[in-house]
Amino acid sequence: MINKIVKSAAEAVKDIHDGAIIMISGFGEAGSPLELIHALIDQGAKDLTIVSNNTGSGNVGLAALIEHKRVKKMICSFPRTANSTVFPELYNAGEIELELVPQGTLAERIRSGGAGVPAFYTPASVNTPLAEGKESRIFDGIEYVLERSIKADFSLVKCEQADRYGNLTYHATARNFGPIMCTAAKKAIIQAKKVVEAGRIDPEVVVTPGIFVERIVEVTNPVNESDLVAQKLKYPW
Amino acid sequence: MINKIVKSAAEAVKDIHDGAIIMISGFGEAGSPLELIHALIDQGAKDLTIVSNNTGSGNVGLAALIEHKRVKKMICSFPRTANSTVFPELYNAGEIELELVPQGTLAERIRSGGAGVPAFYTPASVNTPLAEGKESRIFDGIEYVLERSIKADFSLVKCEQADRYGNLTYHATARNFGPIMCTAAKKAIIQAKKVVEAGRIDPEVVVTPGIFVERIVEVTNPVNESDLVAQKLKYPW
Amino acid sequence: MVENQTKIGWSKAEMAQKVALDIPDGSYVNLGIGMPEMVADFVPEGRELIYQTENGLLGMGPVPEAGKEDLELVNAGKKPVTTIPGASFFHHADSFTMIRGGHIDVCVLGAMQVSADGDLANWSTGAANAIPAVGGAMDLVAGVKRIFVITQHNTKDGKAKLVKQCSFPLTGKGVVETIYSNLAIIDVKEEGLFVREMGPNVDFEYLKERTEAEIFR
Amino acid sequence: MVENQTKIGWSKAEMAQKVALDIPDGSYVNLGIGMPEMVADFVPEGRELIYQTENGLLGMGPVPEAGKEDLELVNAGKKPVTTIPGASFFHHADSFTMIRGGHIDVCVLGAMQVSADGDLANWSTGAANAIPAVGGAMDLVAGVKRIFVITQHNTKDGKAKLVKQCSFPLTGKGVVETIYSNLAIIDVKEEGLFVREMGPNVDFEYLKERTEAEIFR
Repeated sequence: MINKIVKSAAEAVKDIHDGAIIMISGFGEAGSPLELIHALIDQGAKDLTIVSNNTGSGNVGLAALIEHKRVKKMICSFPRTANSTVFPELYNAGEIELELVPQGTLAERIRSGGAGVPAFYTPASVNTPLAEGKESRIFDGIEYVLERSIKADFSLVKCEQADRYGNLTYHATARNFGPIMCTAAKKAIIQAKKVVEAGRIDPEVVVTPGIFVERIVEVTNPVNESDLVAQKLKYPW
Repeated sequence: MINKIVKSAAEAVKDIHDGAIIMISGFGEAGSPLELIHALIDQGAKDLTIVSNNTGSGNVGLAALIEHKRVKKMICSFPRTANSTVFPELYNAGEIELELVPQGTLAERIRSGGAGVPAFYTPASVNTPLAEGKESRIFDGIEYVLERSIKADFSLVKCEQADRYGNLTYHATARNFGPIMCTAAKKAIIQAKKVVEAGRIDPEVVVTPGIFVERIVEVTNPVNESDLVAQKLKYPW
Repeated sequence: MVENQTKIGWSKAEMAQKVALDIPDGSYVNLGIGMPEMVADFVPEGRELIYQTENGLLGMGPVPEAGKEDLELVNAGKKPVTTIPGASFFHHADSFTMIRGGHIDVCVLGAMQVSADGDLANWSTGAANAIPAVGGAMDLVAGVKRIFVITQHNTKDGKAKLVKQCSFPLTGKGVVETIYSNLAIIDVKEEGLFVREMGPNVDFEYLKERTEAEIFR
Repeated sequence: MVENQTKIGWSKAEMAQKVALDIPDGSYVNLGIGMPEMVADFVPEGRELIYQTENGLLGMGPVPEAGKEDLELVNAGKKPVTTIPGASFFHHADSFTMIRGGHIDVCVLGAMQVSADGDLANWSTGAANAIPAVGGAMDLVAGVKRIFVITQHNTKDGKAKLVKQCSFPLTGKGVVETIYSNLAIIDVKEEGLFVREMGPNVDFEYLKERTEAEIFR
């Protein structure tokens, strides 16, 4: 019987290796899989390349992973947010690399990685510094840049409901990068607010079909990043 | 107040012009918008380029549109099916053009058309006659062909539920090309089995967000293509 | 600042109102973070606009009542929002299909600089120790049909924001349609920047003095 | 045909069974139209395979009872099917994300010709008046991890289907992993075609006579 549910976040992230490329879902705290990230901090993998829209807040979640010097390089669209201090400090100290990518290009590069499309053309960033060094080409009188897809070894994704096959639904704007990150990773690792019986999720409303998912851990009451940041908590606590 | 609902299929297709590029949803009869196609036959537009996976069955729907010599060119992946005789006859008589496209490439060309991506690379068709004359390129040791996106003037799409904003849901495998065809057309014209109040479709389960839809007609009891074909009916009847 | 003595030009609310008046009924609209968000408060009675936020929501409603916030229902500025009946959620690739694919009618953005050719710079000063952050701005200006800029006419220290050539790194080239500043509404045309309307107690000479780019009327 | 006298080689059901035995538990599988569909009937007890059909369903179940067909719930052959608990529907671009993106473990296809290098021809004879039709075959062979071919060893008029070079237009080059014919199971390796198992009353000489491509054991 196919059963992708595992018992703990620690078990879910156990095979992440040093040097892995990891996609992490979330737009700010919405959709950020904090429990999986914390388990990854405990697990110890380092020299990671992280693909995520932001760089985390305060000293928890992705920011804590960065603070613990596990991250060699960030690929993201918006590395500074209201409460992000960890990344800016390390970046200005030259201790972490940054590949800055327009948000839509980031999404499309991830989606292409999952879809077997190695490269595509986009109009975004033409005539800007972010297109420097990239091939460009004119189609029907408009200039586009060639962008390569991104694939990951692992994705860490937060979702709402999951079943043993790996079918997922999401909640509101926490959906953001989750579905495409599941497709672009060799192994997509999920934290679900609720695990349900197979068949409970209507086939019409499944957002991520199970084929894209490797394993799932149920985290019934996930922490809120903003609460932890407001309390100035640091992980590990 | 935004209200995309119109009263009849005739009104829905009234502005389709001669020479238009039209995408038509459906995989065989599943998802084929027969009532809209029949209204288009009545309306009279000609010299059409049709993008659709198949070429219709019997003498109704897409097959009837072709039989009435309204179609200059078909872009499709599988132009012959069990009961398709109209297209093969015209094709062998040299009276209709065919651009044969692998099914996944067809889907991705349509999706790219909707997504503002003018061209992308795919491994499908490499080293086959369908890649002849196309640019190819090697990424990471694997050869890919460059494929251009397809955009349409109109899409004719069958769906299950719709609201006045144009939010759509689909039924089972009738979903097929509908959602991507809505994105790739200047005007997506929809026949919905049921029009519901705005807000009745859960925001989490909308498949086609309303932004991609131009107008909708409710067709409560659509005909079944296979029934019509079994009865050897011809449109117009 | 002169504004504290006699009222010269428009307030932020008035600027937002001017933008709102120029957005046709039924438009799909993306509002940038900050001042652009105010535009939603001034949509004229009888018009229905649909707001898209690039983090995955079409049909964004107003800010929720205190205590009813959902931390996973936020806008591009990561602030809690609500949904209207008829809203939909989608993932980022689908969201940028809307944006890049030309499905959004109007985007209202802030600016650091706008050039005489409609070039926009709004993401980075290019300073050596600044943390660069771009978000969806480059995709928006490349894909949305009409780009409106809402901005103070000058920087806090009095520098021109409407310049001959942007000195800051570009967001996009030749993308701006209209600039709504506190001093004037200015259309970017083939032949240059054309003043359509000036704010209270602003005259053309006053405006010219505060504008590095050539302006016409 | 020889098969009518003494039983030589495997029946279609036996061929399908041989294929089914080689598909690991938990695999995601796409079955081509026709003989490949039979594979689903022979999955060994205790194994769970998930079937994908490229027209937009993961978790395809068996044929429905008579009278319970839904004309809009069909497989790639356009025949009515059902769903298992845990199924999902999706559009064509998402479906081919699964296929092209390498997410499907095994695809079982029919063949007109397979070459010594594992080239597959299964979509067109290239004849002048034939209506060419390709469907999803080229995407499947380009994207699915393992391509199994199930086919009669020879054509109805006794021609070889396992050839030195395909004379028919290719579906894909070097894509086939294993050929399941009525006479033998043959693995495509770097060094050529290797016979893994022969059917009842088939010996290597008999097989060689009926195979244009060089075969090894």
